[in-house]
Amino acid sequence: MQISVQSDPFDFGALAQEFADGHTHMGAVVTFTGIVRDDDLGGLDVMEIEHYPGMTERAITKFAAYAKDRWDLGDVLVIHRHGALKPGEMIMMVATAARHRVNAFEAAEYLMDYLKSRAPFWKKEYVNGEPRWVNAKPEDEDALSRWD
Amino acid sequence: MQISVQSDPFDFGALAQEFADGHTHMGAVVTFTGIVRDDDLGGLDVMEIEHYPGMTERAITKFAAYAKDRWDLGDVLVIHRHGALKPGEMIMMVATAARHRVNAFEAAEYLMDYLKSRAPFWKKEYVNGEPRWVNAKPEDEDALSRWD
Amino acid sequence: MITLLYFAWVRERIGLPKETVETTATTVKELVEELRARDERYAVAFSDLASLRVAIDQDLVDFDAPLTGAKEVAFFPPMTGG
Amino acid sequence: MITLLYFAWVRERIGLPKETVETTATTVKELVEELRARDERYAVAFSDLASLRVAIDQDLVDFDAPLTGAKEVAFFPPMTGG
Repeated sequence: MQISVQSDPFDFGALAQEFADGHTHMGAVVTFTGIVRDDDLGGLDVMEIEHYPGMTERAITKFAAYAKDRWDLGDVLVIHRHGALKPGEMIMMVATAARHRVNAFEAAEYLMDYLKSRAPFWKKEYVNGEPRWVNAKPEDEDALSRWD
Repeated sequence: MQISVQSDPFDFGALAQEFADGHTHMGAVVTFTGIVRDDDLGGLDVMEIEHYPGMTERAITKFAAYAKDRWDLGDVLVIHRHGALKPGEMIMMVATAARHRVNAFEAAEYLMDYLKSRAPFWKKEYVNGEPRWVNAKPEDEDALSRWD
Repeated sequence: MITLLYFAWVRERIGLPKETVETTATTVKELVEELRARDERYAVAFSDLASLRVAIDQDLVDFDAPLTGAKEVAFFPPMTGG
Repeated sequence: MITLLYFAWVRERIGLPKETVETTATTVKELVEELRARDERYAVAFSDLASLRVAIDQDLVDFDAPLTGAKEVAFFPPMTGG
Protein backbone atom coordinates (compact mmCIF):
# COMPACT_ATOMS: atom_id res chain seq x y z
CA MET A 1 0.00 0.00 0.00
CA GLN A 2 1.22 3.48 -0.84
CA ILE A 3 -0.37 6.20 1.29
CA SER A 4 0.67 9.82 1.46
CA VAL A 5 -0.83 12.93 3.03
CA GLN A 6 1.17 15.86 1.78
CA SER A 7 1.08 19.57 0.94
CA ASP A 8 3.26 19.20 -2.17
CA PRO A 9 1.75 18.57 -5.60
CA PHE A 10 2.04 15.06 -6.97
CA ASP A 11 2.77 13.80 -10.47
CA PHE A 12 -0.46 12.00 -11.37
CA GLY A 13 0.62 10.68 -14.78
CA ALA A 14 3.96 9.33 -13.57
CA LEU A 15 2.40 7.76 -10.47
CA ALA A 16 -0.42 6.16 -12.47
CA GLN A 17 2.06 4.72 -14.98
CA GLU A 18 4.37 3.46 -12.25
CA PHE A 19 1.46 1.90 -10.36
CA ALA A 20 0.22 0.07 -13.48
CA ASP A 21 3.72 -1.03 -14.46
CA GLY A 22 4.29 -2.42 -10.99
CA HIS A 23 1.21 -4.63 -11.09
CA THR A 24 1.23 -6.41 -14.42
CA HIS A 25 0.13 -9.64 -12.72
CA MET A 26 -3.19 -7.83 -12.25
CA GLY A 27 -5.45 -7.33 -15.25
CA ALA A 28 -7.19 -4.14 -14.19
CA VAL A 29 -6.03 -0.77 -12.88
CA VAL A 30 -8.43 2.04 -11.95
CA THR A 31 -7.42 5.55 -10.98
CA PHE A 32 -9.45 8.44 -9.65
CA THR A 33 -8.21 12.01 -9.52
CA GLY A 34 -9.95 14.91 -7.81
CA ILE A 35 -9.29 18.38 -9.17
CA VAL A 36 -10.12 21.84 -7.77
CA ARG A 37 -12.65 22.88 -10.41
CA ASP A 38 -11.60 26.07 -12.10
CA ASP A 39 -15.04 27.23 -13.20
CA ASP A 40 -17.09 26.71 -10.04
CA LEU A 41 -18.95 29.88 -9.10
CA GLY A 42 -16.60 31.78 -11.35
CA GLY A 43 -14.51 33.44 -8.69
CA LEU A 44 -12.78 30.73 -6.68
CA ASP A 45 -9.41 32.18 -5.62
CA VAL A 46 -8.07 29.33 -3.55
CA MET A 47 -9.18 26.25 -1.63
CA GLU A 48 -7.62 25.58 1.74
CA ILE A 49 -7.63 22.01 2.98
CA GLU A 50 -7.20 21.52 6.71
CA HIS A 51 -6.59 18.07 8.16
CA TYR A 52 -5.95 16.26 11.43
CA PRO A 53 -2.32 15.08 11.29
CA GLY A 54 -1.99 11.56 12.56
CA MET A 55 -5.65 10.66 12.40
CA THR A 56 -5.69 11.31 8.63
CA GLU A 57 -2.96 8.76 7.89
CA ARG A 58 -4.50 6.34 10.39
CA ALA A 59 -7.97 6.57 8.83
CA ILE A 60 -6.72 6.27 5.23
CA THR A 61 -4.53 3.30 6.12
CA LYS A 62 -7.53 1.60 7.68
CA PHE A 63 -9.79 2.15 4.64
CA ALA A 64 -7.04 1.08 2.23
CA ALA A 65 -6.26 -2.11 4.15
CA TYR A 66 -9.96 -2.96 4.31
CA ALA A 67 -10.38 -2.38 0.56
CA LYS A 68 -7.28 -4.44 -0.27
CA ASP A 69 -8.69 -7.35 1.69
CA ARG A 70 -12.35 -7.08 0.65
CA TRP A 71 -11.66 -6.75 -3.08
CA ASP A 72 -8.52 -8.88 -3.21
CA LEU A 73 -6.43 -6.03 -4.59
CA GLY A 74 -2.88 -6.46 -5.78
CA ASP A 75 -2.19 -2.98 -4.44
CA VAL A 76 -3.76 0.32 -3.52
CA LEU A 77 -2.42 3.87 -3.61
CA VAL A 78 -3.91 6.96 -1.93
CA ILE A 79 -2.44 10.44 -2.08
CA HIS A 80 -4.27 13.39 -0.53
CA ARG A 81 -3.03 16.95 -0.33
CA HIS A 82 -3.66 19.57 2.34
CA GLY A 83 -2.88 23.29 2.41
CA ALA A 84 -3.72 25.98 -0.17
CA LEU A 85 -4.71 24.74 -3.62
CA LYS A 86 -5.49 26.82 -6.68
CA PRO A 87 -8.22 26.06 -9.23
CA GLY A 88 -6.99 23.41 -11.65
CA GLU A 89 -4.69 21.75 -9.11
CA MET A 90 -5.10 18.11 -8.23
CA ILE A 91 -6.35 17.49 -4.69
CA MET A 92 -5.94 13.75 -4.45
CA MET A 93 -5.74 10.47 -6.30
CA VAL A 94 -6.43 6.82 -5.63
CA ALA A 95 -5.32 3.82 -7.67
CA THR A 96 -6.38 0.19 -7.36
CA ALA A 97 -5.05 -2.93 -9.08
CA ALA A 98 -7.10 -6.13 -9.23
CA ARG A 99 -7.39 -9.25 -11.32
CA HIS A 100 -10.90 -8.28 -12.42
CA ARG A 101 -12.25 -4.90 -13.40
CA VAL A 102 -15.31 -4.96 -11.15
CA ASN A 103 -13.10 -5.29 -8.07
CA ALA A 104 -10.78 -2.49 -9.15
CA PHE A 105 -13.76 -0.19 -9.78
CA GLU A 106 -15.63 -1.00 -6.58
CA ALA A 107 -12.55 -0.63 -4.40
CA ALA A 108 -11.78 2.79 -5.92
CA GLU A 109 -15.36 3.92 -5.37
CA TYR A 110 -15.32 2.67 -1.80
CA LEU A 111 -12.09 4.54 -1.11
CA MET A 112 -13.53 7.74 -2.57
CA ASP A 113 -16.73 7.46 -0.54
CA TYR A 114 -14.75 6.94 2.67
CA LEU A 115 -12.19 9.64 1.95
CA LYS A 116 -15.05 12.02 1.27
CA SER A 117 -16.91 11.54 4.54
CA ARG A 118 -14.64 9.66 6.97
CA ALA A 119 -11.13 11.02 6.49
CA PRO A 120 -10.53 14.14 8.61
CA PHE A 121 -10.18 16.81 5.93
CA TRP A 122 -12.09 20.10 5.78
CA LYS A 123 -12.25 22.38 2.79
CA LYS A 124 -12.52 26.15 2.90
CA GLU A 125 -13.13 28.06 -0.31
CA TYR A 126 -12.22 31.68 -0.89
CA VAL A 127 -14.65 33.01 -3.47
CA ASN A 128 -13.98 36.58 -4.58
CA GLY A 129 -12.03 37.02 -1.35
CA GLU A 130 -14.82 35.69 0.89
CA PRO A 131 -14.09 32.54 2.88
CA ARG A 132 -16.67 29.80 3.34
CA TRP A 133 -16.43 26.27 4.68
CA VAL A 134 -17.57 23.61 2.23
CA ASN A 135 -20.51 21.75 3.75
CA ALA A 136 -20.69 17.99 3.78
CA LYS A 137 -23.40 16.75 1.39
CA PRO A 138 -26.13 14.42 2.62
CA GLU A 139 -25.72 12.29 -0.53
CA ASP A 140 -22.04 11.70 0.33
CA GLU A 141 -23.05 10.42 3.75
CA ASP A 142 -25.79 8.28 2.16
CA ALA A 143 -23.29 6.81 -0.31
CA LEU A 144 -21.51 4.99 2.53
CA SER A 145 -24.46 2.72 3.21
CA ARG A 146 -23.91 0.73 0.01
CA TRP A 147 -20.71 -0.72 1.49
CA ASP A 148 -22.37 -2.14 4.61
CA MET B 1 -13.88 12.60 -27.59
CA GLN B 2 -10.58 10.88 -28.26
CA ILE B 3 -10.93 7.41 -29.75
CA SER B 4 -8.17 5.27 -31.15
CA VAL B 5 -7.95 1.66 -32.30
CA GLN B 6 -4.29 0.92 -32.89
CA SER B 7 -1.63 -1.77 -32.88
CA ASP B 8 1.03 0.49 -31.37
CA PRO B 9 1.53 0.72 -27.60
CA PHE B 10 0.23 3.86 -25.90
CA ASP B 11 1.70 5.97 -23.12
CA PHE B 12 -0.85 5.51 -20.34
CA GLY B 13 0.72 7.89 -17.79
CA ALA B 14 1.23 10.72 -20.25
CA LEU B 15 -2.27 10.31 -21.71
CA ALA B 16 -3.89 10.19 -18.26
CA GLN B 17 -2.01 13.32 -17.16
CA GLU B 18 -2.85 15.16 -20.37
CA PHE B 19 -6.50 14.16 -20.13
CA ALA B 20 -6.77 15.41 -16.52
CA ASP B 21 -4.88 18.63 -17.29
CA GLY B 22 -7.19 19.32 -20.18
CA HIS B 23 -10.33 19.09 -18.06
CA THR B 24 -9.69 21.14 -14.94
CA HIS B 25 -13.21 22.56 -15.12
CA MET B 26 -14.30 19.04 -14.17
CA GLY B 27 -13.75 17.85 -10.61
CA ALA B 28 -13.37 14.15 -11.25
CA VAL B 29 -11.26 12.06 -13.63
CA VAL B 30 -11.43 8.25 -13.72
CA THR B 31 -9.15 6.01 -15.77
CA PHE B 32 -9.23 2.30 -16.40
CA THR B 33 -6.36 0.33 -17.87
CA GLY B 34 -6.48 -3.29 -18.95
CA ILE B 35 -3.24 -5.24 -18.88
CA VAL B 36 -2.31 -8.66 -20.30
CA ARG B 37 -1.77 -10.46 -16.99
CA ASP B 38 1.71 -11.87 -16.76
CA ASP B 39 0.96 -14.63 -14.30
CA ASP B 40 -2.16 -16.17 -15.76
CA LEU B 41 -1.76 -19.92 -16.23
CA GLY B 42 1.97 -19.44 -15.97
CA GLY B 43 2.83 -19.95 -19.58
CA LEU B 44 1.09 -17.24 -21.59
CA ASP B 45 3.40 -16.47 -24.50
CA VAL B 46 1.36 -13.90 -26.35
CA MET B 47 -2.19 -12.65 -26.75
CA GLU B 48 -3.44 -11.85 -30.22
CA ILE B 49 -6.30 -9.43 -30.54
CA GLU B 50 -8.30 -9.56 -33.75
CA HIS B 51 -10.81 -6.86 -34.58
CA TYR B 52 -13.25 -5.75 -37.25
CA PRO B 53 -11.76 -2.59 -38.78
CA GLY B 54 -14.41 0.04 -39.30
CA MET B 55 -17.04 -1.53 -37.09
CA THR B 56 -14.70 -1.27 -34.07
CA GLU B 57 -14.31 2.48 -34.37
CA ARG B 58 -18.00 2.87 -35.17
CA ALA B 59 -19.09 0.88 -32.10
CA ILE B 60 -16.68 2.61 -29.70
CA THR B 61 -17.69 6.03 -30.99
CA LYS B 62 -21.34 5.16 -30.40
CA PHE B 63 -20.75 3.97 -26.81
CA ALA B 64 -18.54 6.97 -26.02
CA ALA B 65 -21.06 9.47 -27.38
CA TYR B 66 -23.84 7.80 -25.42
CA ALA B 67 -21.78 7.86 -22.20
CA LYS B 68 -20.82 11.50 -22.70
CA ASP B 69 -24.45 12.44 -23.01
CA ARG B 70 -25.92 10.19 -20.31
CA TRP B 71 -23.37 11.12 -17.62
CA ASP B 72 -22.77 14.70 -18.72
CA LEU B 73 -19.06 14.13 -19.23
CA GLY B 74 -16.61 16.89 -20.01
CA ASP B 75 -14.75 14.40 -22.17
CA VAL B 76 -14.09 10.74 -22.79
CA LEU B 77 -11.06 8.89 -24.14
CA VAL B 78 -10.90 5.29 -25.38
CA ILE B 79 -7.79 3.57 -26.72
CA HIS B 80 -7.85 -0.10 -27.66
CA ARG B 81 -5.02 -2.07 -29.18
CA HIS B 82 -5.12 -4.99 -31.59
CA GLY B 83 -2.41 -7.33 -32.78
CA ALA B 84 0.09 -9.36 -30.75
CA LEU B 85 0.54 -8.33 -27.11
CA LYS B 86 2.95 -9.78 -24.58
CA PRO B 87 2.19 -10.38 -20.90
CA GLY B 88 2.51 -7.11 -18.99
CA GLU B 89 1.52 -4.97 -21.97
CA MET B 90 -1.43 -2.61 -21.77
CA ILE B 91 -4.38 -3.66 -23.92
CA MET B 92 -6.57 -0.61 -23.59
CA MET B 93 -7.54 2.41 -21.51
CA VAL B 94 -10.55 4.59 -20.97
CA ALA B 95 -10.70 7.97 -19.24
CA THR B 96 -13.74 10.00 -18.23
CA ALA B 97 -14.00 13.53 -16.84
CA ALA B 98 -17.11 14.73 -15.00
CA ARG B 99 -18.12 17.33 -12.48
CA HIS B 100 -19.02 14.64 -9.95
CA ARG B 101 -17.20 11.43 -9.12
CA VAL B 102 -20.24 9.15 -9.39
CA ASN B 103 -20.73 10.14 -13.03
CA ALA B 104 -17.07 9.67 -13.90
CA PHE B 105 -17.06 6.20 -12.30
CA GLU B 106 -20.34 5.03 -13.82
CA ALA B 107 -19.42 6.20 -17.31
CA ALA B 108 -16.06 4.41 -17.14
CA GLU B 109 -17.74 1.20 -15.96
CA TYR B 110 -20.36 1.45 -18.70
CA LEU B 111 -17.65 1.89 -21.33
CA MET B 112 -15.75 -1.12 -20.00
CA ASP B 113 -18.86 -3.30 -19.97
CA TYR B 114 -19.66 -2.33 -23.56
CA LEU B 115 -16.10 -2.65 -24.84
CA LYS B 116 -15.97 -6.09 -23.25
CA SER B 117 -19.07 -7.53 -24.91
CA ARG B 118 -20.14 -5.21 -27.74
CA ALA B 119 -16.98 -3.96 -29.43
CA PRO B 120 -15.80 -6.40 -32.13
CA PHE B 121 -12.56 -7.67 -30.61
CA TRP B 122 -11.56 -11.31 -30.17
CA LYS B 123 -8.69 -12.53 -28.03
CA LYS B 124 -6.58 -15.57 -28.74
CA GLU B 125 -4.08 -16.73 -26.14
CA TYR B 126 -1.01 -18.80 -26.86
CA VAL B 127 -0.28 -20.80 -23.73
CA ASN B 128 2.92 -22.86 -23.91
CA GLY B 129 2.64 -22.65 -27.66
CA GLU B 130 -0.99 -23.82 -27.80
CA PRO B 131 -3.52 -21.38 -29.22
CA ARG B 132 -6.99 -21.01 -27.71
CA TRP B 133 -9.72 -18.44 -28.23
CA VAL B 134 -10.78 -16.63 -25.07
CA ASN B 135 -14.45 -17.34 -24.41
CA ALA B 136 -16.90 -14.59 -23.60
CA LYS B 137 -18.04 -14.84 -19.97
CA PRO B 138 -21.73 -15.01 -19.12
CA GLU B 139 -21.18 -12.51 -16.28
CA ASP B 140 -19.82 -9.97 -18.78
CA GLU B 141 -22.98 -10.32 -20.85
CA ASP B 142 -25.09 -10.06 -17.69
CA ALA B 143 -23.25 -6.89 -16.63
CA LEU B 144 -24.82 -5.01 -19.55
CA SER B 145 -28.31 -5.24 -18.12
CA ARG B 146 -27.60 -2.74 -15.37
CA TRP B 147 -27.33 0.05 -17.96
CA ASP B 148 -30.80 -0.54 -19.44
CA MET C 1 -23.81 -9.02 -54.25
CA ILE C 2 -23.08 -9.12 -50.55
CA THR C 3 -19.65 -9.15 -48.94
CA LEU C 4 -19.38 -11.73 -46.16
CA LEU C 5 -16.78 -11.28 -43.40
CA TYR C 6 -15.69 -13.94 -40.91
CA PHE C 7 -13.77 -13.30 -37.70
CA ALA C 8 -11.96 -15.30 -35.02
CA TRP C 9 -12.83 -19.04 -35.01
CA VAL C 10 -15.57 -18.53 -37.60
CA ARG C 11 -12.84 -17.33 -39.96
CA GLU C 12 -10.62 -20.28 -38.99
CA ARG C 13 -13.36 -22.88 -39.46
CA ILE C 14 -14.49 -21.54 -42.81
CA GLY C 15 -10.91 -21.00 -43.86
CA LEU C 16 -11.21 -17.50 -45.27
CA PRO C 17 -11.74 -13.98 -43.92
CA LYS C 18 -13.93 -12.62 -46.67
CA GLU C 19 -15.92 -13.55 -49.75
CA THR C 20 -18.60 -12.18 -52.01
CA VAL C 21 -21.87 -14.00 -52.63
CA GLU C 22 -24.96 -13.70 -54.78
CA THR C 23 -27.98 -14.65 -52.72
CA THR C 24 -31.75 -14.66 -52.86
CA ALA C 25 -31.99 -14.90 -49.06
CA THR C 26 -34.18 -12.23 -47.50
CA THR C 27 -32.97 -12.65 -43.92
CA VAL C 28 -29.69 -13.51 -42.20
CA LYS C 29 -31.15 -16.87 -41.21
CA GLU C 30 -31.92 -17.76 -44.82
CA LEU C 31 -28.40 -16.72 -45.80
CA VAL C 32 -26.99 -19.00 -43.09
CA GLU C 33 -29.10 -21.90 -44.47
CA GLU C 34 -27.65 -21.34 -47.93
CA LEU C 35 -24.10 -21.31 -46.55
CA ARG C 36 -24.64 -24.43 -44.43
CA ALA C 37 -25.86 -26.33 -47.49
CA ARG C 38 -22.82 -25.30 -49.44
CA ASP C 39 -20.02 -27.15 -47.70
CA GLU C 40 -19.09 -29.09 -44.55
CA ARG C 41 -16.88 -26.23 -43.30
CA TYR C 42 -19.84 -23.85 -43.33
CA ALA C 43 -22.10 -26.45 -41.72
CA VAL C 44 -19.60 -26.78 -38.87
CA ALA C 45 -19.00 -23.04 -38.47
CA PHE C 46 -22.74 -22.30 -38.40
CA SER C 47 -23.84 -25.37 -36.44
CA ASP C 48 -24.81 -23.39 -33.32
CA LEU C 49 -26.27 -19.96 -33.95
CA ALA C 50 -26.45 -19.27 -30.19
CA SER C 51 -22.64 -19.13 -30.15
CA LEU C 52 -22.53 -16.68 -33.06
CA ARG C 53 -23.12 -13.00 -33.57
CA VAL C 54 -23.92 -11.17 -36.79
CA ALA C 55 -23.58 -7.59 -37.99
CA ILE C 56 -25.11 -6.01 -41.07
CA ASP C 57 -23.15 -3.05 -42.38
CA GLN C 58 -21.28 -2.87 -39.07
CA ASP C 59 -24.31 -2.86 -36.78
CA LEU C 60 -25.13 -5.86 -34.60
CA VAL C 61 -28.45 -7.45 -35.57
CA ASP C 62 -30.49 -10.56 -34.82
CA PHE C 63 -30.44 -13.58 -37.09
CA ASP C 64 -33.95 -12.85 -38.30
CA ALA C 65 -32.97 -9.35 -39.50
CA PRO C 66 -33.83 -8.63 -43.16
CA LEU C 67 -31.01 -8.43 -45.67
CA THR C 68 -32.67 -5.66 -47.66
CA GLY C 69 -29.98 -3.24 -48.82
CA ALA C 70 -27.21 -5.04 -46.95
CA LYS C 71 -23.73 -4.59 -48.43
CA GLU C 72 -21.64 -6.29 -45.75
CA VAL C 73 -22.62 -9.14 -43.44
CA ALA C 74 -20.15 -10.25 -40.75
CA PHE C 75 -20.25 -13.43 -38.67
CA PHE C 76 -18.21 -13.88 -35.49
CA PRO C 77 -18.24 -15.37 -31.98
CA PRO C 78 -19.29 -13.33 -28.92
CA MET C 79 -16.86 -10.45 -28.53
CA THR C 80 -14.09 -10.35 -25.95
CA GLY C 81 -12.77 -6.80 -25.89
CA GLY C 82 -11.58 -4.69 -22.99
CA MET D 1 -5.39 15.65 31.73
CA ILE D 2 -6.95 15.42 28.27
CA THR D 3 -5.77 17.24 25.15
CA LEU D 4 -8.63 18.82 23.22
CA LEU D 5 -8.26 19.53 19.50
CA TYR D 6 -10.54 21.70 17.39
CA PHE D 7 -10.69 21.76 13.60
CA ALA D 8 -12.28 23.87 10.86
CA TRP D 9 -15.10 26.15 12.03
CA VAL D 10 -15.05 24.62 15.52
CA ARG D 11 -11.47 25.87 15.83
CA GLU D 12 -12.48 29.28 14.49
CA ARG D 13 -15.46 29.68 16.83
CA ILE D 14 -13.54 28.62 19.92
CA GLY D 15 -10.54 30.65 18.84
CA LEU D 16 -7.84 28.07 19.43
CA PRO D 17 -6.69 24.79 17.86
CA LYS D 18 -5.70 22.96 21.02
CA GLU D 19 -5.84 23.06 24.80
CA THR D 20 -5.42 20.81 27.79
CA VAL D 21 -8.17 20.29 30.38
CA GLU D 22 -8.69 18.58 33.70
CA THR D 23 -12.12 17.02 33.74
CA THR D 24 -14.27 14.73 35.83
CA ALA D 25 -16.55 14.00 32.85
CA THR D 26 -17.00 10.30 32.12
CA THR D 27 -18.43 10.66 28.59
CA VAL D 28 -17.90 13.00 25.66
CA LYS D 29 -21.35 14.45 26.26
CA GLU D 30 -20.48 15.38 29.83
CA LEU D 31 -17.25 16.96 28.62
CA VAL D 32 -19.22 19.01 26.11
CA GLU D 33 -21.53 20.18 28.92
CA GLU D 34 -18.55 21.37 30.94
CA LEU D 35 -17.15 23.25 27.96
CA ARG D 36 -20.49 24.85 27.10
CA ALA D 37 -20.80 26.14 30.65
CA ARG D 38 -17.35 27.64 30.49
CA ASP D 39 -17.73 30.41 27.97
CA GLU D 40 -20.02 31.84 25.27
CA ARG D 41 -17.61 30.79 22.51
CA TYR D 42 -17.88 27.16 23.57
CA ALA D 43 -21.64 27.42 23.96
CA VAL D 44 -21.85 28.65 20.36
CA ALA D 45 -19.39 26.10 18.97
CA PHE D 46 -21.19 23.21 20.68
CA SER D 47 -24.75 24.47 20.26
CA ASP D 48 -25.73 21.74 17.77
CA LEU D 49 -24.13 18.36 18.32
CA ALA D 50 -25.77 16.98 15.17
CA SER D 51 -23.46 19.22 13.14
CA LEU D 52 -20.36 18.00 15.00
CA ARG D 53 -18.16 14.94 14.94
CA VAL D 54 -15.84 13.71 17.68
CA ALA D 55 -12.79 11.44 17.78
CA ILE D 56 -11.12 9.89 20.81
CA ASP D 57 -7.44 9.12 20.28
CA GLN D 58 -7.98 9.46 16.52
CA ASP D 59 -10.94 7.13 16.19
CA LEU D 60 -14.40 8.47 15.40
CA VAL D 61 -16.84 7.82 18.27
CA ASP D 62 -20.37 8.77 19.33
CA PHE D 63 -21.04 11.57 21.81
CA ASP D 64 -22.03 9.07 24.49
CA ALA D 65 -18.66 7.29 24.27
CA PRO D 66 -16.83 6.91 27.61
CA LEU D 67 -13.72 9.03 28.20
CA THR D 68 -11.95 6.27 30.14
CA GLY D 69 -8.27 6.35 29.25
CA ALA D 70 -8.73 9.06 26.60
CA LYS D 71 -5.63 11.16 25.94
CA GLU D 72 -6.81 13.21 22.96
CA VAL D 73 -10.36 14.31 22.11
CA ALA D 74 -10.98 16.13 18.83
CA PHE D 75 -14.10 18.07 17.77
CA PHE D 76 -14.82 19.02 14.19
CA PRO D 77 -17.58 19.43 11.59
CA PRO D 78 -18.54 16.61 9.19
CA MET D 79 -15.52 15.86 7.02
CA THR D 80 -15.16 16.98 3.40
CA GLY D 81 -12.23 15.09 1.95
CA GLY D 82 -11.72 13.64 -1.49
